[in-house]
Amino acid sequence: MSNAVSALNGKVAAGDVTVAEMGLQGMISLRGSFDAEDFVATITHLVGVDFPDVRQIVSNGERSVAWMSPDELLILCPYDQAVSLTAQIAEALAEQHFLVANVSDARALFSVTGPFAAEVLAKVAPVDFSASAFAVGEVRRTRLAQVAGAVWKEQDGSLRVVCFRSVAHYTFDLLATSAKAGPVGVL
Amino acid sequence: MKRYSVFAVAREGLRYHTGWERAWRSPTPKKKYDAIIVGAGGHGLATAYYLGKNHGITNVAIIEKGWLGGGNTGRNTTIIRSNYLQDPSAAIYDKALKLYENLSQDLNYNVMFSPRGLIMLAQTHHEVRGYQRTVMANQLQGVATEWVTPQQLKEIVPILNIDGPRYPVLGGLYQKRGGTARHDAVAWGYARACSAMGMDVIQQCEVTGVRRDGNKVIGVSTTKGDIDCDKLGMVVAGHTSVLAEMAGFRLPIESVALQALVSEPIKPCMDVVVMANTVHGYMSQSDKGEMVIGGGTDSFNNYTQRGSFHHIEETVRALVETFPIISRLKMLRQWGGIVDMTGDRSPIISKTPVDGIFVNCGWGTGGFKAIPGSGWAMAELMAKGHSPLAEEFHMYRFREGKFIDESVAAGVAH
Amino acid sequence: MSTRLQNAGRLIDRSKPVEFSFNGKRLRGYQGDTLASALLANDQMMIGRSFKYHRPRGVVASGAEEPNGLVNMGQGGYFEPNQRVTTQEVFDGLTATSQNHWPSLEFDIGAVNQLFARFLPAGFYYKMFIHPRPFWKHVYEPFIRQSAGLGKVPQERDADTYEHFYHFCDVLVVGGGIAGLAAALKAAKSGKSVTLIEQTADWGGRAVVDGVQIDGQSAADWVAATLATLGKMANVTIRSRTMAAGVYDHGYVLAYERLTDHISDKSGVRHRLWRIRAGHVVAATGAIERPLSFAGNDIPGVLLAAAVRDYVVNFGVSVGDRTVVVTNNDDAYRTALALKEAGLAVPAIIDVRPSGAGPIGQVAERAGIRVLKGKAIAKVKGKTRVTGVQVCLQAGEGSVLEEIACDCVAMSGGWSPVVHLWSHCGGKLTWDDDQAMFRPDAARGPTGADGKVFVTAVGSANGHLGTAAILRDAGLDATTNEVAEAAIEPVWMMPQGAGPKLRMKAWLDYQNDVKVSDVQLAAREGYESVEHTKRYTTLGMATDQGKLSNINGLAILSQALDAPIPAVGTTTFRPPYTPISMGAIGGAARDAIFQPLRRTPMHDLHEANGVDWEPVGHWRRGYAYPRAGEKVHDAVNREILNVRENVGLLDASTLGKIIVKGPDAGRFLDMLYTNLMSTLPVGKCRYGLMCTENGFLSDDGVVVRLADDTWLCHTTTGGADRIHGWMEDWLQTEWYDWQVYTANVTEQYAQVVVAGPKARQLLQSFGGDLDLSKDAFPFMTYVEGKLGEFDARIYRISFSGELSYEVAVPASQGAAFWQALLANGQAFGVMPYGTEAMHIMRAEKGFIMIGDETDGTVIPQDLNLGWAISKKKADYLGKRAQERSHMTDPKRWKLVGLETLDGSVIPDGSHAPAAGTNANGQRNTQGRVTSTYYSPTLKRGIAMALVLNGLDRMGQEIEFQNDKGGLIKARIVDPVFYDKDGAKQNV
Amino acid sequence: MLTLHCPYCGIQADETELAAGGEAHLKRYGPGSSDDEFETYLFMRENKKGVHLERWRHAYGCGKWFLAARDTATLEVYGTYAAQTSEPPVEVKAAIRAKHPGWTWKEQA
Ligand SMILES: Cc1cc2nc3c(=O)[nH]c(=O)nc-3n(C[C@H](O)[C@H](O)[C@H](O)COP(=O)(O)OP(=O)(O)OC[C@H]3O[C@@H](n4cnc5c(N)ncnc54)[C@H](O)[C@@H]3O)c2cc1C
Ligand SMILES: NC(=O)c1ccc[n+]([C@@H]2O[C@H](COP(=O)([O-])OP(=O)(O)OC[C@H]3O[C@@H](n4cnc5c(N)ncnc54)[C@H](O)[C@@H]3O)[C@@H](O)[C@H]2O)c1
Ligand SMILES: Cc1cc2nc3c(=O)[nH]c(=O)nc-3n(C[C@H](O)[C@H](O)[C@H](O)COP(=O)(O)O)c2cc1C
Ligand SMILES: [Zn+2]
Repeated sequence: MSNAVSALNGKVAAGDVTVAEMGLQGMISLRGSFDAEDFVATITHLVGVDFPDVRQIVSNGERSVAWMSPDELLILCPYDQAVSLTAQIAEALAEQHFLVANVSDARALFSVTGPFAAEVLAKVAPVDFSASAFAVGEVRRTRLAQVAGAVWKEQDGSLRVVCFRSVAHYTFDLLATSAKAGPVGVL
Repeated sequence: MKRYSVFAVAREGLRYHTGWERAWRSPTPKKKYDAIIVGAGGHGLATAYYLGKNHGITNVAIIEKGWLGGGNTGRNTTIIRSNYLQDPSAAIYDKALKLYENLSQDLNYNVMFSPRGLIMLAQTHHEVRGYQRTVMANQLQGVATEWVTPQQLKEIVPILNIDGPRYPVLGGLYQKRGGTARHDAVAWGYARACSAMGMDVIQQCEVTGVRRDGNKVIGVSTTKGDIDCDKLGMVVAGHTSVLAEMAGFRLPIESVALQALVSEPIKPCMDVVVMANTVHGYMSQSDKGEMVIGGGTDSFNNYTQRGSFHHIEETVRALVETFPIISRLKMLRQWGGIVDMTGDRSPIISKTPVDGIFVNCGWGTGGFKAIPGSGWAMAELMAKGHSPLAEEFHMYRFREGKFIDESVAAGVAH
Repeated sequence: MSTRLQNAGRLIDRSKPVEFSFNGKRLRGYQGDTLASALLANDQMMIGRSFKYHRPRGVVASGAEEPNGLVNMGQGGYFEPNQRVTTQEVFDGLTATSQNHWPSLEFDIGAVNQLFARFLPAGFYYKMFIHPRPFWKHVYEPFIRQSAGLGKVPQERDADTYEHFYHFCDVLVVGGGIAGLAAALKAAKSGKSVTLIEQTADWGGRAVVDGVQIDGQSAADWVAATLATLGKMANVTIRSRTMAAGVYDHGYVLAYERLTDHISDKSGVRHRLWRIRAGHVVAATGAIERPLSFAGNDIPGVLLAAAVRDYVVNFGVSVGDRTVVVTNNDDAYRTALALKEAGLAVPAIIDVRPSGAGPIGQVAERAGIRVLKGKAIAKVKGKTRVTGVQVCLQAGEGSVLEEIACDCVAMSGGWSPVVHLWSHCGGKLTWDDDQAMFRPDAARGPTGADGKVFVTAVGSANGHLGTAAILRDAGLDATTNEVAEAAIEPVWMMPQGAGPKLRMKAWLDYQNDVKVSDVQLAAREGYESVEHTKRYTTLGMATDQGKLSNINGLAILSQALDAPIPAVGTTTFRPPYTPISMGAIGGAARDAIFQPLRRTPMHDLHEANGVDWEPVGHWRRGYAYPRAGEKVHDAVNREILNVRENVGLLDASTLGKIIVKGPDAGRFLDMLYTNLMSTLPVGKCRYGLMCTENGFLSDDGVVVRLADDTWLCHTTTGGADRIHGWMEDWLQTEWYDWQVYTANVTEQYAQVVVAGPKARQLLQSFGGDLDLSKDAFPFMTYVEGKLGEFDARIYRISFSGELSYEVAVPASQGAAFWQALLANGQAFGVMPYGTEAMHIMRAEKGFIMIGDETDGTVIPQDLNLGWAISKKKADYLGKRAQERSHMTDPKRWKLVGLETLDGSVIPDGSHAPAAGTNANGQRNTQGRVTSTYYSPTLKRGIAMALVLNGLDRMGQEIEFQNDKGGLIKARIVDPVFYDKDGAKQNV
Repeated sequence: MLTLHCPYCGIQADETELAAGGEAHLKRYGPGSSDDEFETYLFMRENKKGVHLERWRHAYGCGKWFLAARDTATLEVYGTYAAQTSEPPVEVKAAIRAKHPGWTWKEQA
């Protein structure tokens, strides 16, 4: 584990809006039937946060659960908990049809913070990021220019972006370029 | 028909061009024709022309729902080449190219065929191998193509960025005989020649039904009334499925939008056609100076002649990387056409389940270059019942598993 | 002469002079000037040359519709051809040069074309240059092409940056005239989110120039107040210098914001392309004045009447001292009055209408202006500048009644609503006979996703010309100071009976030199459709897209055809409204972010190691690792020999890794692969093939059974996403009652192939809890545990024929693992090897490669892979397809090995010719190579090929093409060239 | 530039977030089927100028396939619905018939 390095090792592009890769982040992909008996209870219990509604992300600070699709969740936790939490989930759901995979190393997580953070994203994603359309706690899987990504709003002026590890450089450069180009003055 | 020549123009010039005849007549339909061609695009008109010229069948009507040449023939990026990989393709496209080389004289209409050369860039190792395979195949097919190095490319196309950071140019497949032609003139030239042979080009007349007697075609219904015929050629590109449904059969065709755009005109800067297939874009400069740019197809069925803008964006992005100077040109106009895509992206020239009905379609994104060859083969098929050039392009090849797939050599169809 | 007036100029700031240059001359203007107004202020009337005849050209308009005023702008990386002077604002340091002439604007050799104009009518080239044939290619076309084009070619890479922006709103209002402002206000008050854009720098459109009054306020005050109100509303977004370029399906609108074009400081983003999704689009885009078609209407100094007014009112510029106004409607009288007010001379208003204008006519006459009714211009005099007009009767053939000296002609042929945005997506038009204009047909608007009309045209864009009517149309009831106007009298040719000589000098399309006579010729020759006429004459195809010429042209056509105008119809309106930069379309996607470049966790280490990259999809894979001074191919050979003798490392992280889990997973994989996967024991690996439903081989890879209900499928690099999508497609849409989940975990792992006789020793040197001995860890199995300090899953599989392991570690540990392998491997002679070495080694072993042996037309049976096709299964994807007649044809070419007799290498793509030719005269063939290499192991050329009856021809000779047009002899052999019985991989 | 409503995420997805998948409600024919059946299944598309039932994947979003009833001549969308069904839901059929009164679905024809 001492060898583990995140995709960009915490790279930062500082500015009015700062783009930062957030280092190692535990991420678990879980597929299963949300209606199955005890599924929701098991997950809320093991992860320790409420079960998210459609397109929502629920967090307790350290851990979060995001709705990814009708049968898929993304669970966020500290990097060093991911292996054991994955195992715990697997064990707890053993009687059911499900799939859980530790994907911590397959992804990169970014923060985009600053007064026009939402506009930085609006330059690259076909999503309405206006306050009324995209609230804190909503997660949106979408296209970031030419790659797939997921975005949620931590709070006003602070967004989180997840992408695949192999395109972390691209996503970082993309966001940093958008940020550096300055505000549009709309959102 | 009054012949066109520099002398005729001079003579007419002296009388303010008041003496020119109509290029084609605008007749009302007769009751019956030996053959009806539906669709006055390049392929339909060429079919009619060669029916008359090669087979002496001149009691022919070409029925067009809009204005002749207004389909894909009037909205394509005019790339002409014959460097195809598969034998049947190379045969028909090279036949077409050879006919193009003399078409202006043949039709007495300057179609401005411009054999300025065509280059397909290889930007991955895979493409290099694919194009080398094509060069080798072309040798045996009697189609002259050659492989050119990046340095040679830079000399032929100075505005090309050969060491782009992303896809350095590793070489190119060069067909010197390839080039462009004036698309509208091809349709007009054929229409004029057909009309001169006594054929009827009937515009603003939509075919709305196909009439059969049992399994034999007897005519069509149109917005100008019923017209009878012994043989019917359907040559309607994007509307093939609609026509086939009228005749009671289906074809392995899907209609999607393909788009193109032109820049504002600039002074000459690129004397060759360049296709960059890795990044999906191709470009040539028209005789008026616009950069003519073609891109990708939509992936959904569409009959609107409008495509989705993101294809324009992808194409332009790719070409700015390939030809950096165009970044400071402006897009003047964009448009779309409905192209007819088959299951293997190769055309269909075929008899059909209905006696007397023949179909010529599926040219998709690349049939402008084939017009004379396709018309030649289709006419032969309609007149004689078979044609060596059309042999492999029959519509039953899909059920047999006998595909003619050009995409295999990293190629595309335009 | 044109000059700057002492007073007037509502848009210029006289306290802020700027200096710019035109053709090297240093000139002065003011902030707020357009380049057009600034040039005119400096008496630069002639600005360029026309396309075909190189006629002198000066500005004719004052806005986006301008066809003539195009210049080369800027220098170096900021150079741009064809900039429109009427929309380009001046700034300090601007440089511009005129276009399309040689050697100079004033003296242009190309102008000789004018002498031959008579022999160069529309479409002349279709009738000429036919004989002798070679002349077209070698003489005529090169000549035509040399003279083509307008602006110069940029020479340098673009120095500017661009960006995109996604925007959403309930209502998008396009146009900042009074109609747009009123419509925006109405929508905003209803609580909707509103975005209002205007292409120019300022607001108010024509009303502020015309001195209209709205509810007792001057238009300027009303505009300022309305804008201020809108500016304060939270639900309103307002942008100037932002042009709606196109309206696309489902409410998608492209808007083009110009951020630095008007200032000296070019450091910021130049253009921003807005991709707007609007619930509704309001097109308040105004109307454009039409020219009149009289002889000499293209001579510099002939302008639209409203443009002449704009130059005076907005910029304090007089186009001429003596302006003759010629019109068929009342609006142009405003120009005459504005000129008078500015102290300029208006020798006459020539009004084609026998009864003249409404009340404004008397105002003009009271102001001392001569109004000539029922009259027309026979001809404008002058060469590079107007010197006078010849007056005639509109009803006649052009006999000159008198000549009036003047240096400017202000013409107005009426107004055409700007219906582009209405029409882009299919909105239909209706011909309004009274107003002589096409306007939107409200009943047939463009429809959106819900089938409802999503564009509304308002104001003059909707065909209303009166201020009150415009405001009412936009939702505002207001009182105005309007007076009644007399009806327009459509005039398409001036004079009505103009003979051929005059018609040859009456321009329709200024930029492309299309004249009335050209359109008439097109009609005469049968190019009857307006689309034919457009394409035959090039009418409307210039950079202004016929904003001025189209209506006049089609009216001429309709007269020539004796058909009503609506029956002739318009040509198709296509985006963009005015040209937009390619840079903006591409946006920020350049250099590093041109396309995503996918990197493995070891990417940077390879880079530092001098790797020679190969693009594979968006990935970069190491093709080879040449050392300083070493040629790439020498490196490849070295890498191969090292794997064969010692141990090599291949970064295989890009291979797809998909987990398939569930009670029905085995059944599912049996459908997906040609062979059986459900029977694979836990802990074991099996090579598998996948076909498309069409039967063709599409991917291959090793499948691992991780647990009773869990498999891990390896795919090719290119296959990872494709195959995952393919699996989901079948699971979601066909077998949705099967219980299977998949997860694409490709990027979770860094995967390294450790291959070579010393591979085991190298891995063992890491220590850890794994027993890697031959017996404990046999071929085609896997183990999981600690390899040294690394969390590893190791598969014992081989693609090189050597003792080989594929080691997967979490991607975050990949770089460290690679470095540890290099460090620990020193003792064993370890070297990284690239994809080319991998390719060659597998070819030496006779393993197929997706993309080499397959190309989308090859089925497994062609490759003798029958052993990987289960005979037991009733079905798998592709099975039915493979039963078709051509797929079972014994004549299908089969995979064999080739050894050249002389040891040389057969070139890539080589075919084996066969005797004779086919029906189309092409040489027959009997095979082609699929892979061909120099094998450093065997020290000779080897190849795989698909050959007719190949399997029956073992040992026979066959000839393949070499790269010099000749042939190479080769022997057909078994494709396994190296270690046939697998002794080396099974140690 | 289409937008389609993803029935799973409930968002109006941009065309660039979606992947098109051709005609919907095809019946798969495997081994044992006739040449005709197989050819029809794999190649002979309706390709209607008009109402088209088709497959889409919310590729950049939830990854789910869904079906849409769309008019290829006007691009009007009559409705989107889950892929796990063998025929369009009643409300979608009703929406289609509102515009095309005589429309019948192929399986009912
Ligand atoms: C943007 C674009 C770029 C292209 N670029 C190239 C290129 O660079 N090189 C190349 O070789 N090819 C290119 N192509 C393809 C090429 O344009 C076509 O393959 C070719 O023009 C097809 O000609 P056609 O005569 O078959 O069809 P069309 O020209 O489309 O003619 C068919 C005619 O049938 C008429 N019709 C339809 N239904 C009826 C009916 N019911 N009754 C009567 N008439 C009917 C239509 O109105 C139409 O006029 C491109 C196509 C597009 C759209
Ligand atoms: N009496 C007449 O004959 C006559 C004729 C024409 C105009 N007018 C007067 O002109 C005024 C017309 O008002 P209006 O608001 O309808 O039109 P307008 O011309 O005043 O305003 C239209 C605005 O839209 C902008 N625009 C056009 N296309 C655009 C695009 N694609 N993107 C962004 N902006 C774009 C223009 O720059 C302009 O500012 C009235 O005052 C009317 O009386 C009178
Ligand atoms: C090779 C080629 C060159 C073209 N050049 C121009 C041009 O210079 N100016 C222009 O306005 N349109 C040009 N067009 C586009 C046509 O105006 C028109 O958009 C196209 O033929 C499609 O027809 P439509 O837009 O009427 O549907 C060109 C089209 C083609 C195929
Ligand atoms: Zn979704």
